[in-house]
Amino acid sequence: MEKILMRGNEAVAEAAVRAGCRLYFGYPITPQNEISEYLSLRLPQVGGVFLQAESEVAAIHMVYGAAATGARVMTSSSGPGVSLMQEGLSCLAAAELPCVVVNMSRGGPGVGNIQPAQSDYFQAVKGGGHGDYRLIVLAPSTVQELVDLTYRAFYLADKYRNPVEILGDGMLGQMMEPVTFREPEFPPLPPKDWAIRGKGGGHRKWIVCLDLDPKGLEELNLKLQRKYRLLEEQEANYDTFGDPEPEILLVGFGTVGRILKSVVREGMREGLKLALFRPITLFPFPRAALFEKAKGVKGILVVEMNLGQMLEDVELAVRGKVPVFFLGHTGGVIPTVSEILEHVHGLLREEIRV
Amino acid sequence: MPRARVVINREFCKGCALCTYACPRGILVISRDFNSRGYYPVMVTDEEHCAGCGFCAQVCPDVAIAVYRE
Amino acid sequence: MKHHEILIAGFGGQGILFLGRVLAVAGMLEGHEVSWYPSYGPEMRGGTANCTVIISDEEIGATISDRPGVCIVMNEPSFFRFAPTVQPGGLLLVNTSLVRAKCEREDLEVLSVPANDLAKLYLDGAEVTNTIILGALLAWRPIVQRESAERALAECLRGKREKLYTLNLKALEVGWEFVEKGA
Amino acid sequence: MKVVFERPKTLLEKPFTYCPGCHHGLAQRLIAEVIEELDIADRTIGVGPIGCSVYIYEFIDVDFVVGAHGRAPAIATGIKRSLPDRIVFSYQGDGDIAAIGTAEIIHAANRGELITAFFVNNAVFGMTGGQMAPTTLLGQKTKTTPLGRDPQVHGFPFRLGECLSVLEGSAYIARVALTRPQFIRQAKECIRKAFLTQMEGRGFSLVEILSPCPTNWGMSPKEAVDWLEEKMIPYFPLGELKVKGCDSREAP
Repeated sequence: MEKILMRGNEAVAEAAVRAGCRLYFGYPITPQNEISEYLSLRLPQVGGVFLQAESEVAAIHMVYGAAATGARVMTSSSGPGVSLMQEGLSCLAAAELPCVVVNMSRGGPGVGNIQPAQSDYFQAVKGGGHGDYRLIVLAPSTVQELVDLTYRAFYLADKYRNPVEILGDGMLGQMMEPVTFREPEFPPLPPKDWAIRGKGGGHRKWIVCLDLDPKGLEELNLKLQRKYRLLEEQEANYDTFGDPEPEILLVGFGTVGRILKSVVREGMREGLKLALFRPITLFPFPRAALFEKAKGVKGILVVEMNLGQMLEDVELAVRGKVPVFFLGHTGGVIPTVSEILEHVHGLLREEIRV
Repeated sequence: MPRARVVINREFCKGCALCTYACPRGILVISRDFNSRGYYPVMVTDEEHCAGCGFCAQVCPDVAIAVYRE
Repeated sequence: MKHHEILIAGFGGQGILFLGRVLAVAGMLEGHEVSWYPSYGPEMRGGTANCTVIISDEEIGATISDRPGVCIVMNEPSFFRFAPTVQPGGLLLVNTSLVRAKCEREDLEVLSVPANDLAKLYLDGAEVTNTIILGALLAWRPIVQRESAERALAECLRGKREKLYTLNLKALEVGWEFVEKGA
Repeated sequence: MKVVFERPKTLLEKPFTYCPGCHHGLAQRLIAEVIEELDIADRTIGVGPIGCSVYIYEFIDVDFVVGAHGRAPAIATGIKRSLPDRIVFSYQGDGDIAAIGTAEIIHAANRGELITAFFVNNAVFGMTGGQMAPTTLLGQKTKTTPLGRDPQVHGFPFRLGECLSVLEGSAYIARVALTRPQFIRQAKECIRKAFLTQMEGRGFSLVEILSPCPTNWGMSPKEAVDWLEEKMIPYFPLGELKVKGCDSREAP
């Protein structure tokens, strides 16, 4: 199959179209503008709709409306824009509407800057808006994986009737790598008999994101929790690499995940026993797999482009059985292979007594 | 035989009385018996005098009135 | 095993990102793993541009390098910023038309190419210094085959920019010849 | 006997949950009647807001989507862009449409979005318990303007209809009241024209409906209706504010 050198942002846009996405609503923000620029040309070619909204707030609610009709729909943004979308995401989760949101995250807090960062982890995986809900969160680390996970995001959104966030960052959005668009085959999905399309000859339907009856609202919440548990059982996904019996397990997602691959490779050349554990789904977090993988290691080093967000999920996953260390940069600073490797040496020298 | 008929849905009526002001003949009043929701619905006092204009039904915010005419 | 980390830096308008892309596509056409990562945002709008291209035989992890093996500097600010970062023993390719400063480091291989002067001399001053530099680079160190670079140029100049293909082929030749005939 | 008036079938057979004397029920009845008369119930989708207006989805027999505060025009846009042959309307109160959702309604109108918005203006936040709304009149006492709305502090009552009329994308804008039978007849005509504007693809349409809130105004239903006529109508004049192609303030 032909390989094309493609920018991450454009690759995700093309993959969305191939996955059947026919509506996009968004608002410009760096570093993800190529997604909307690409779709503004591409969607009309396939009879779809591209609409630049007046704000991220409006964009996510346009997504809500289109999702309610049963269409495959997406938006994309970065940090501050995704913050504005939290109201709508909470509604989408409450109404159990499928959609895909891409966050090519940047340095925060505040307006921050436009360089790559992973400091939106909490926002993405812990709900983000008000209420007891979760998004399905996927963390690609290469442009190819960005493509493959975009297909998967639309599938999971429909399968679980839940918004899915693809959490990338400025680096993944801006870089080019060769990609192929292998269209995956997913099991058939149930019909969208809940979609609002006008009642036709039948009975009327409605989609709401409120329930003023406490019992009713609790019931909805319990139903959502059952769905999240099911997700944890069925969809938790991760990648491992390196020594099968490592002394130190490196844990990182997305861009950092791939940097850690270089660290493991270089460390192993130097004779270190290293391995990588890279969560691909951030929610559901691959807790059980990480717990297993952590058995027998002397320590875990979590590396993130934030100051310790996924770190908390790693600590919860290993339940205190293994010491967990952390190395982080934020604000757009990207950790380097040599720096991380040095840190690993330091740990082996001082922190972890063999 | 009355020329017109006003049918009031006592359970829908909340006794706001806006119809009593709209009626040109002044034949609607608030009744003294409350409905199951605790409101005092309107009633027609003198159906013989109803012209069947429908104003009462037009202004009723609860759409609780139907009007028929010969 | 092939593994090149190439940093290309200059100012906006010099075709820095394009040069990187041609290299990456050429690497891809030869079946290698490649990645291309640009500087973006206000930095670029402020006039400077750089990108990192990695061509490798193994899966690419980190896509930027704090110690590139090959560094191309197309103007003086880039020279001062990036020359110190080059890996010892690495290659520093300097566009001496715009960089007057001399490299003090003795642990580097330095290739000097007066790209703007060459463009003036042989190509009517056409703005193809990036491709001249590419020609020189590939003649000095065959990171990818010249034929692959030519195919990559065709690939990157499809559509509206197709008419620039011949000019770029010439530019590649000018850079190549400059090195072949003894830089 | 002939029917002078009967409850329309498109209005579901259950009692409204609104306060006595509130005109939401009346407004919803007129919308239901027009939908029925145009025979479009099978392909109409309503969008509910937040506030007292939200209950509309319980009463009109069409498909509904209800979203967050003020975002109904954006949601309606998403629906309409996905299903261009459906008739999409939003139904919003003054807090929803003229405060938190101002951006959404202005840009929907400016895009000429082929949707119809119904704007129930009762000069107060109803569901939250009677706080100042953007449309609260000068001097009007509310829970958050206990001494009356002071323009130096709170600015001026917001005329949304006029504001939207100047936009190129809006095709039909009207303001109506429901305090007397003749007003109600005119209101229904405006609602019909608004739907037709959408169905004929002429652009964005909005009908602003002045409505009493006896509970939060602290008045009897009759006092509230009188106050609306005496105080609100002079500031919010009735009539068609815009009919695409002409700029008329005549009553229909």
